Amino acid sequence: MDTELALAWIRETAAAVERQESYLTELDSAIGDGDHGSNLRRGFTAVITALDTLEPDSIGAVLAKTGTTLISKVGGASGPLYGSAFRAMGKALPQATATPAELAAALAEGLLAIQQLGGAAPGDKTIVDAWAPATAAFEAAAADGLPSAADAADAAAAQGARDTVPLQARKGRASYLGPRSTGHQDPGATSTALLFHTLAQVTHAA
Amino acid sequence: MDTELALAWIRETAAAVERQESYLTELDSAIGDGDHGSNLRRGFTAVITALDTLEPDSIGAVLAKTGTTLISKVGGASGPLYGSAFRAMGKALPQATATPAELAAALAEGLLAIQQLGGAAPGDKTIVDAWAPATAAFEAAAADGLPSAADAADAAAAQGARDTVPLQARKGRASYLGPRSTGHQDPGATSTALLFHTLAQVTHAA
Amino acid sequence: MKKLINSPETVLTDALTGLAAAHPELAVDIPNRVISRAGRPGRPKVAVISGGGSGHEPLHSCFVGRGMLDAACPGEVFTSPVPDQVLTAVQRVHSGSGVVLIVKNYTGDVMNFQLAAELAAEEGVEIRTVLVDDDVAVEDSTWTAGRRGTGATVMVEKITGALAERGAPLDQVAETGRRVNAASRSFAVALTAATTPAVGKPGFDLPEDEIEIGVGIHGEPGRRRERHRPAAELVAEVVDTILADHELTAGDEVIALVNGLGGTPLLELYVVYGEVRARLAERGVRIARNLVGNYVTSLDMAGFSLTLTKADPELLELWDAPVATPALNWS
Amino acid sequence: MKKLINSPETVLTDALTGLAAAHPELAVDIPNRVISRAGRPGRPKVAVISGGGSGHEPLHSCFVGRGMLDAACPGEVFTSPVPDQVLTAVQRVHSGSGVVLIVKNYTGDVMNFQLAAELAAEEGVEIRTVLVDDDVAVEDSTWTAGRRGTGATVMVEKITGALAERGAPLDQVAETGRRVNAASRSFAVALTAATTPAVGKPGFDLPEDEIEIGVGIHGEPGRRRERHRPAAELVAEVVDTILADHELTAGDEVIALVNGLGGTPLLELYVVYGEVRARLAERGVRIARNLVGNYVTSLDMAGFSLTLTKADPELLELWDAPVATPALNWS
Ligand SMILES: Nc1ncnc2c1ncn2[C@@H]1O[C@H](COP(=O)(O)OP(=O)(O)O)[C@@H](O)[C@H]1O
Ligand SMILES: Nc1ncnc2c1ncn2[C@@H]1O[C@H](COP(=O)(O)OP(=O)(O)O)[C@@H](O)[C@H]1O
Ligand SMILES: [Mg+2]
Ligand SMILES: [Mg+2]
Ligand SMILES: [Mg+2]
Ligand SMILES: [Mg+2]
Repeated sequence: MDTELALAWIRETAAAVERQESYLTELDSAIGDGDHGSNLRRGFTAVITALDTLEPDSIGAVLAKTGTTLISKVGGASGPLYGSAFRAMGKALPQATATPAELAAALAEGLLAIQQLGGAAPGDKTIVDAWAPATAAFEAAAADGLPSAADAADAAAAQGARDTVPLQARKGRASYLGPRSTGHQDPGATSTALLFHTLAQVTHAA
Repeated sequence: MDTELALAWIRETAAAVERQESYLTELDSAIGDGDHGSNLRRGFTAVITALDTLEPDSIGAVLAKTGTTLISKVGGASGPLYGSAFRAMGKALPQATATPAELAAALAEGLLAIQQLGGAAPGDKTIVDAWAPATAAFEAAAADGLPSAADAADAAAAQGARDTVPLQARKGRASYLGPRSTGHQDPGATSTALLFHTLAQVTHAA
Repeated sequence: MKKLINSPETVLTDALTGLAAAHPELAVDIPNRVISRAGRPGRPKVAVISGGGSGHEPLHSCFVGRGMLDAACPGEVFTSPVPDQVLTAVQRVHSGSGVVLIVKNYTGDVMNFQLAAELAAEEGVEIRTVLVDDDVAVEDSTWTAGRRGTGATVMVEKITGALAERGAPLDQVAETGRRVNAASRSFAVALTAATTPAVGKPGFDLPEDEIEIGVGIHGEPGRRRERHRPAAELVAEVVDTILADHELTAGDEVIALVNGLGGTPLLELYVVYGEVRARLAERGVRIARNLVGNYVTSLDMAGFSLTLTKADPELLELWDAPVATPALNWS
Repeated sequence: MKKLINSPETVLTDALTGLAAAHPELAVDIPNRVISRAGRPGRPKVAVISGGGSGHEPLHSCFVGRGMLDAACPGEVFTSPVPDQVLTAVQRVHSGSGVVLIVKNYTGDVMNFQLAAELAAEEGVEIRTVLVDDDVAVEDSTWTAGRRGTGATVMVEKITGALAERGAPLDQVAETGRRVNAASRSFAVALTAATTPAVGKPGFDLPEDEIEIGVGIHGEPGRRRERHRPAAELVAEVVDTILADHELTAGDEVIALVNGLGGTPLLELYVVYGEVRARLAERGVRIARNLVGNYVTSLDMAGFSLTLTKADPELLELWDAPVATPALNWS
């Protein structure tokens, strides 16, 4: 990955969030408060504006700016979580180009930040349920090159998101529903899957 | 008419109001505030209770009690109007039995009370539009005996109520609607038609 | 219909029971349906009494207290009180200096208060009636029962109440009340219809994208139906409609009430207030005092009304005078 | 969806514009979304700051003023504020005696305030956080993010605000806030779902005869759905649910809040209050102080919540202390 690819990833993610806004909101209406889509759209719109005036010289600059902007603009649970994750990844990647193994390590830093801030474990029906398997899959496939690793992460994140359907939420707003939270896919895990999907997309386009 | 018949008239009216409550309310929802049915039901329920403990020795006693109870219990526009009408009729009939001509004169007193208090003229889309023709028809047929006079009044009141449909209201709440008040039958004229219908009914049953 | 009530028949009694429990500073006579201040006034003063159908709360019951009403008479939902109630209220609170009855201009209210005023006069109580008729949605007064009384009732009750509290004589209190009414205009827009407990369904059907322009507070339909529009456009029309009927010119000051009809969030009322302020500023009219909130409601109706009262130093001073009621409270 | 707004994107800015215009006693920083008291305090005092998603008005913005909050940070509708906002509020109102942040226990609020607290601490400001988690509808805390913060926020803000106004030190203000929270329990019932401007349709579908028992204030569905019932039955269940979790015994006194969720008429809230009083009286619990009205709303949601705070002389005295804010005002 290089700075350009990092930029492309964030741009593609912003476009995907825009397209998927109402789907994410619909998922959040079922077991939350119906704002996950608009939260992320507001955040990524601001990220695009912020990146437009930035002349980043490293992957880290792109990802850190993404993180701080998300923290400043999203609010809710997803803002600090995604924001901290991107900030942590940015910190882990101060360089202009990164190997798949370095990117894998950065993703793991992102996961750590999410878990440290939110305290969620796998199976709690959160972002973690997509991010954790995606990171693991990426790392396992890192030796096969970036496109393969990204594809593996994409598939694992999608699977992780789908696997949240039967879970009962233990963190976040959905947990208030108790058993009524089962039978629905978690919005945050779904937006994480989207993040890993756009990563795979831009990797192939590059 | 005698005291018994007066009592029967009020009782039958109370029963009819109960049956027609939702119809009257529906009419009042279209061009008013949707309470004419419940207003009259509340009033006549109280009237029945009041009459139950009364041992009336005159037509006037029955009608005056009906009037004061309606004033005390109904509220809205129809309470004072019907209440004053019954009080005026009661005052006009202090006797235990009355001839059709005396009853005609009492109905005219009732009309006068309604018009003095409410200031409505025929054609304003109010109670007056049923009460006025009914009184005229009753008077014209008084010589043919009570049942005939009551039938004539019944028919005239019903026709008067129907004739309010195309009118634009000039008094009461419906007047606020301006031209939008046309095309609907006036609730008050309709309850007046009901009053004259029950009068005809009890006259025949007697 | 889903409502937090026990039954349509008992809703008023049950609400008065709650009101009495919540406000020990009020004397609530539940059987007679009269709310007055607990304790008698120290010295004789003009008594100010109002009343009307229930379903408009906090009007009138929650405006009873020092500096505002002496008593209120709530009728059934959307139905004027009966004369007995008003007479009971008069008997309870008059102290020899006379009584001002504040009556909203609806046929039922006017007649029931009139009958009560006659009965009270027969008992030797001096009565003045102030009729409130501020709703410019009612257009042609020769074809109608005249303008309805709506939001201006708050201004009339507050200002007459303040004046009476100061010991002003009967005619002055009544005259000032009439002056406030004459200086006030209101207009309302409904987004949904109210559902009365007795009827159990909305008073009128309103499609998802339409609104009632010039609606009444009893669910009377309005002047006309239109497509819903952004707040700025809607407010512009409401302000312009009022100004077309109001002798307000650049440099004038007003007391403005942005009133929620019951089902509209406060967040939206503040949006409306911002637009009202901007539109009036364009016309050079300054808002000297304001109220934003639910004051004259129509049960669960969504929408708002705007009332503008042309202000002068005397009215502003009376407006600012201390008031201590459940719904208006300042010192 | 029909709302009195210009657009979902601008609703918060537009409402803040209106709020600023309506309340000159508030300083409204529209771009930074911080509401504070106009003018600085005369002497140093502990600053009390709260915030949360918009759509719950009058919470928190209309609780800024003497005797209550020093500042409020409104987020987007139903979305917690961001750390920058909270930090700006801290910077604006702290006066060297420390800052108490009152945070409702939602994951988003907790994390955003936590990030802000870290930033403020880095700037050398002493910060204490009081978490409000009073909603007994959330049952199993090992399976959840813990209880939500709802109606008790009003009590916590009022009482900490009063204490801070008196010059109490930081830890005492924070400790008392925690004590109020620990003494409070709430439970809510929804008759309809709220519609957020961004989504444009109700957060959940509720059949004509069903209600959500234990609903949240962001339109989170409740514990379960049940058939609608008369107010007395519903209130009995709500009171019993709270008492089952509250160490209240006969002879205890409470501060009671019967709170409208936004779309419920005041008339009905008084019906509810009457039933609450009666049910508590059966259990020997006396209501020492009460509030009945819309205080912690959920946009246009119909329904109510009940909050009971166990009272003691100290809390009652602080409750009674003067307060001057747009939504709570007494002296
Ligand atoms: N403690 C947590 N750890 C990880 N993810 C969480 C946590 N709490 C919530 N989430 C995620 O946040 C998502 C909701 O985000 P969003 O709707 O934007 O915020 P909010 O719940 O404040 O409205 C949930 O679907 C869940 O995946
Ligand atoms: N001035 C008036 N004179 C005669 N009848 C009137 C007058 N005003 C109203 N009415 C009658 O009263 C009826 C409405 O009664 P009701 O619904 O009980 O009272 P309200 O209009 O106060 O709700 C109208 O349909 C009309 O017939
Ligand atoms: Mg959400
Ligand atoms: Mg009616
Ligand atoms: Mg009526
Ligand atoms: Mg949210």
